[in-house]
Amino acid sequence: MLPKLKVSNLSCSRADNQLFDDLNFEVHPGQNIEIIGSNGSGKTTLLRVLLGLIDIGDGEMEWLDNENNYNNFRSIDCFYQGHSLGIKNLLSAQENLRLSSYSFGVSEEKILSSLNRVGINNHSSFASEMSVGQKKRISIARWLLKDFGIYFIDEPFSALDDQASSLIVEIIEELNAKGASFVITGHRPSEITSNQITLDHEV
Amino acid sequence: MLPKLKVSNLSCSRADNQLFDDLNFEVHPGQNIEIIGSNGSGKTTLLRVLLGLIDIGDGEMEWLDNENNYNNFRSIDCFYQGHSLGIKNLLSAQENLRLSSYSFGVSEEKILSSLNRVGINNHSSFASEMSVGQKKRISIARWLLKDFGIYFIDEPFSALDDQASSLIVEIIEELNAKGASFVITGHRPSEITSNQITLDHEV
Amino acid sequence: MGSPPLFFKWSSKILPWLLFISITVFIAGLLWGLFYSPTDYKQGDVYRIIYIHVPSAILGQSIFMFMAICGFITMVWRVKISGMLLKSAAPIGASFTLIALLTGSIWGKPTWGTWWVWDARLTSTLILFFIYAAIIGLHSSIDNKTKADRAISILSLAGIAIIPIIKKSVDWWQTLHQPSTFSLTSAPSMTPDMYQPLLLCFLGFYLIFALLLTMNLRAEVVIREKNRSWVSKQFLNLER
Amino acid sequence: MAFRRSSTYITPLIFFLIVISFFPIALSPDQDFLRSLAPGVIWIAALLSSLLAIETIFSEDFRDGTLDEFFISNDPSFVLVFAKVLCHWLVTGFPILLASLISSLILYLPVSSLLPMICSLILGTFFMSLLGAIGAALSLGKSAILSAIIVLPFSIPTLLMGTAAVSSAIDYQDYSGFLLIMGAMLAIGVPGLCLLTVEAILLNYE
Amino acid sequence: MAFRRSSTYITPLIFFLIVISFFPIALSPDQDFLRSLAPGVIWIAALLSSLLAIETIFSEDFRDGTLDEFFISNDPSFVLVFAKVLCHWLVTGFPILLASLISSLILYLPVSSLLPMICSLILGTFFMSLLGAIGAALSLGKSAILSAIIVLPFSIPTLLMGTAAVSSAIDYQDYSGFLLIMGAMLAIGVPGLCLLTVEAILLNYE
Ligand code: HEM
Ligand SMILES: Nc1ncnc2c1ncn2[C@@H]1O[C@H](COP(=O)(O)OP(=O)(O)OP(=O)(O)O)[C@@H](O)[C@H]1O
Ligand SMILES: Nc1ncnc2c1ncn2[C@@H]1O[C@H](COP(=O)(O)OP(=O)(O)OP(=O)(O)O)[C@@H](O)[C@H]1O
Ligand SMILES: [Mg+2]
Ligand SMILES: [Mg+2]
Repeated sequence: MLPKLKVSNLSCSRADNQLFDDLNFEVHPGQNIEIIGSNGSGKTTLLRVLLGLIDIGDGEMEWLDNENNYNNFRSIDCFYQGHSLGIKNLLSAQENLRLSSYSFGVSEEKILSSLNRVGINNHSSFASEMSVGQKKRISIARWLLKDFGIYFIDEPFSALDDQASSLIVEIIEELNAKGASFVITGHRPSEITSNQITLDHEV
Repeated sequence: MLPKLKVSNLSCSRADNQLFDDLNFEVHPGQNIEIIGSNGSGKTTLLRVLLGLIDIGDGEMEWLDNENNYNNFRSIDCFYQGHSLGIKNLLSAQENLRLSSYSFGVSEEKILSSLNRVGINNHSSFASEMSVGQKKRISIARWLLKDFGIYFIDEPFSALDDQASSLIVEIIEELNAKGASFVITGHRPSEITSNQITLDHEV
Repeated sequence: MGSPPLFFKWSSKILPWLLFISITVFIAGLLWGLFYSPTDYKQGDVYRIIYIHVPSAILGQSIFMFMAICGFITMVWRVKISGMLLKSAAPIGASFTLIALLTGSIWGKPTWGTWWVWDARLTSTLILFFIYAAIIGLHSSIDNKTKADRAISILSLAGIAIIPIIKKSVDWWQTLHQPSTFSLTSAPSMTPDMYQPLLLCFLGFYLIFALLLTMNLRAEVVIREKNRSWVSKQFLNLER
Repeated sequence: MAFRRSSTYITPLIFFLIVISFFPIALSPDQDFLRSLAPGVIWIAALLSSLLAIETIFSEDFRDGTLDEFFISNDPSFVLVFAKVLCHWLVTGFPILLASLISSLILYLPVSSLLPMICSLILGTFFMSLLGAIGAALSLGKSAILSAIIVLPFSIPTLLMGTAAVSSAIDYQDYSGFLLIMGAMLAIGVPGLCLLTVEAILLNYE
Repeated sequence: MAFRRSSTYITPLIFFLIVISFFPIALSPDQDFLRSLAPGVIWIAALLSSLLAIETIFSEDFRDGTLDEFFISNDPSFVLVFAKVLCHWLVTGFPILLASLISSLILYLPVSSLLPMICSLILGTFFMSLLGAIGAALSLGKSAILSAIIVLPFSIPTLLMGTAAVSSAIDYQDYSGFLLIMGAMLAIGVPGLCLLTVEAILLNYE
């Protein structure tokens, strides 16, 4: 099968610091990429450069579009979860999911079942009354709302307990089986099967 | 030696959920308490109740004051680091430390050496240009500015790489040797020597 | 009376009486005032608005003071029910103030030739209304209700300090509006047959306030404590 | 687009009314005097409240990462910006229109001037919301300085045009010219300002 | 107390000046007319800009956890609140005073009224800052305009008193009574409002 995203010779520097240099990798359907590196090595920056949120990279990114041609711009449904989770404090868990699915529309049952899956049972209490880990779980419930093409997840395992961490591994495997790919970051290798890319720039 | 803080029969409930019940522990000089629990089990709440930031606990907290008498209100120099780190994006690393030491005053050398200790060498770049882990490191540099009596640290190990984690363990041991105590939280036992308290409320 | 279930039981008992008495007095006062009191020789029949205008204007202020007292109790002793009282009184006070504003405007059109003038009395009433609006707005924007109660306690406490200052401003301002003629100490300057129905109206308005407050508070108590066992028990009993 | 609570609708309205009532209090309660001030006063209050309301339109989304998702979604971003501003204007600008009706009574404006006032306010406040959005985007994560400096001077033409329209209506003159100019400004402004706003937001990501 | 950048000083100043300049534009550039409006206009602009400036006094500290440290430190919290408001007033209220001097020239105010204007503005803007702090604390994490509608009704007496002081100075009457009342309000306000503000902040922790 063709890779969904081909990255060649990607390099990036920030304030005279070379963060990464000459990165080459491919994201294949159903396969994962794990970006490992220490604090400040450029993991978050790499994700954001891949998604075109910041335009400071040098190199080539080719995305497979619907007709199986490679393109310069993103044509795949992507999901991004950064360090800030995109959870609104003034909305309830359920409303948060409804908000983030406004552009594609999702049934209430799907929202509720996603929340239950990640262990959030108090659907209608405000996110401001949730613990940090519970907010993270709400954000993870959003993975299940729609079949995205590639998930870009920044440090999926942080702020979670062991039970939630193994739940994530399970969910990722499940979504992989449907053809979705994950690009995730972390400080040490995780338990999911993936190709690992190590960023070894030291600040 | 007398314990700095005696907690007896502390219990707390939130929105009809019993978070913890009948907690008893003592914080002795130079010794640590580790609060372990899963997401939403009440770790953050416990820290904030101990510090009097939220007034929803039931039970007794006695603090040792300077004359070795127990008191109902906090009379010890405490340091608290919550999930939000108290780092201002519009200030540089150095200015951030200067700001947080405004009430006791600290020499510039101490500020710089604290920053170097935690591996932040670009003292004058804005915190908004730092990665999440680097901000966390700045916050850790604040532990070193003054000899606090008890440190209450919420999830000290999150968002950090292995090198920084072992640095924390080292710093904690060092401060323990000076008589400081740590009350920290986490999802799993850490490498520091401590008494562990497990919160096993499930949401 | 401090605990919600107790209040609920107690108020269930007196509510029918209160309902009966307040509505009788209220209607009697209004009827007397609006239909059976003499016509004013200067203003004609328009003046009868006084029987609605003055009681509601004065109630608008008394309710605010009542709220400030509740606010103090809520802040200092954290009595739950006084916070609910405060919350339930706010919309009633706002409505009475609004009624005073509206009836005043209606009255102003024939007597002063305009709906509205910017004089001290009128402006201060408008400010009072704004403060009520701020209190209600703040309460509705905070989702945790006990927290919202404490927040509006703070606001009504700050508000009470402002009220006398607003009142004082009459002295520095040109004014079209009647100065106060009623006081508890001196004799009324009105004829008794105009004055007596007005007194009855006052009583009726205060009783109506008590009635509305009790009903609001009961609703509030039930909504707040809907998950408690005593509420479900209460309603099971009622159904039978 | 975004779920909101009822207090969102009411607060700008009350803000507007309070600011309006400041003027008779601070200046003079005289009728004729107030009538001559009224168009200007209503316009100033409308500008200030729509600006104040829009200032935070992006800040929370930026902080909590919702804005990232916004740019990653497949819809063109300037359409999304437009939708967001439109929604925002509907919930804040609209109540202001209502309030301006009430306040024109309090300030003794003649009834004949209500129609041009409402029309010009519709055009004007929407233009202000677009301007405010740029200001908000530029000052994301910073103090309000850029917002204040950039937006307020640009709002002066709107203010001039709007008050001119209302005043000439009071004097029974033709006011359609002013409305046409405001309409034209809006027509150019919608695509232009939306595109600029997208750029301004992206600046914060570098 | 807190380290700040220069933009903090300038923002309210520019806002103030722009709002002031709105009036000749929206109303009428006639000299005598403007002179009669001036005290009220300056006061309204001063109130609005000091409110706008103080609105965010706690929000960032609350979000990033600095406010927690504030309550954990051993100093009594209401003193800290007072210090914070004072600092804030020094960096924002002070430039406004300067600007009001400039604008009273632009608006053709007589020189004799400058002294009472400055005195009353000092008292008034500081009182407004205290009020604004409560509003900011009560509306932490909510919309900015909510805090405005909480605070504005309470600011009306200040506005009344302030403009009365300046107007009576223009008419060569005694204005000290107004200043005394404002001083008294401030004297009661400082401890009272600071305590209430502490309570209001703590509410957000529950
Ligand atoms: C919107 C317009 C008006 C407002 C907001 C208003 C407000 C008030 C208020 C607040 C009071 C209570 C005063 C107190 O505390 O003692 C009052 C009393 C009264 N008002 Fe009005 N008023 C308005 C118009 C009028 C008009 C047009 C008249 C008649 C010409 C009128 C006649 C009275 C009288 C006779 C009293 C009783 C005064 C007393 O003896 O205390 N009001 N009004
Ligand atoms: N303001 C609040 N109002 C009501 N309930 C709250 C509030 N804050 C937290 N809670 C509830 O209290 C419980 C404990 O929250 P807390 O933040 O202490 O968890 P935690 O142990 O720190 O979890 P985490 O590991 O995710 O940080 C959660 O179930 C949460 O939903
Ligand atoms: N806006 C910016 N301007 C300049 N430099 C920046 C900016 N943002 C980040 N950097 C720098 O880029 C480097 C990489 O940051 P990045 O956030 O990608 O790190 P990271 O690998 O995600 O680290 P962490 O594990 O702490 O999240 C850091 O050294 C940081 O100082
Ligand atoms: Mg990162
Ligand atoms: Mg926690």
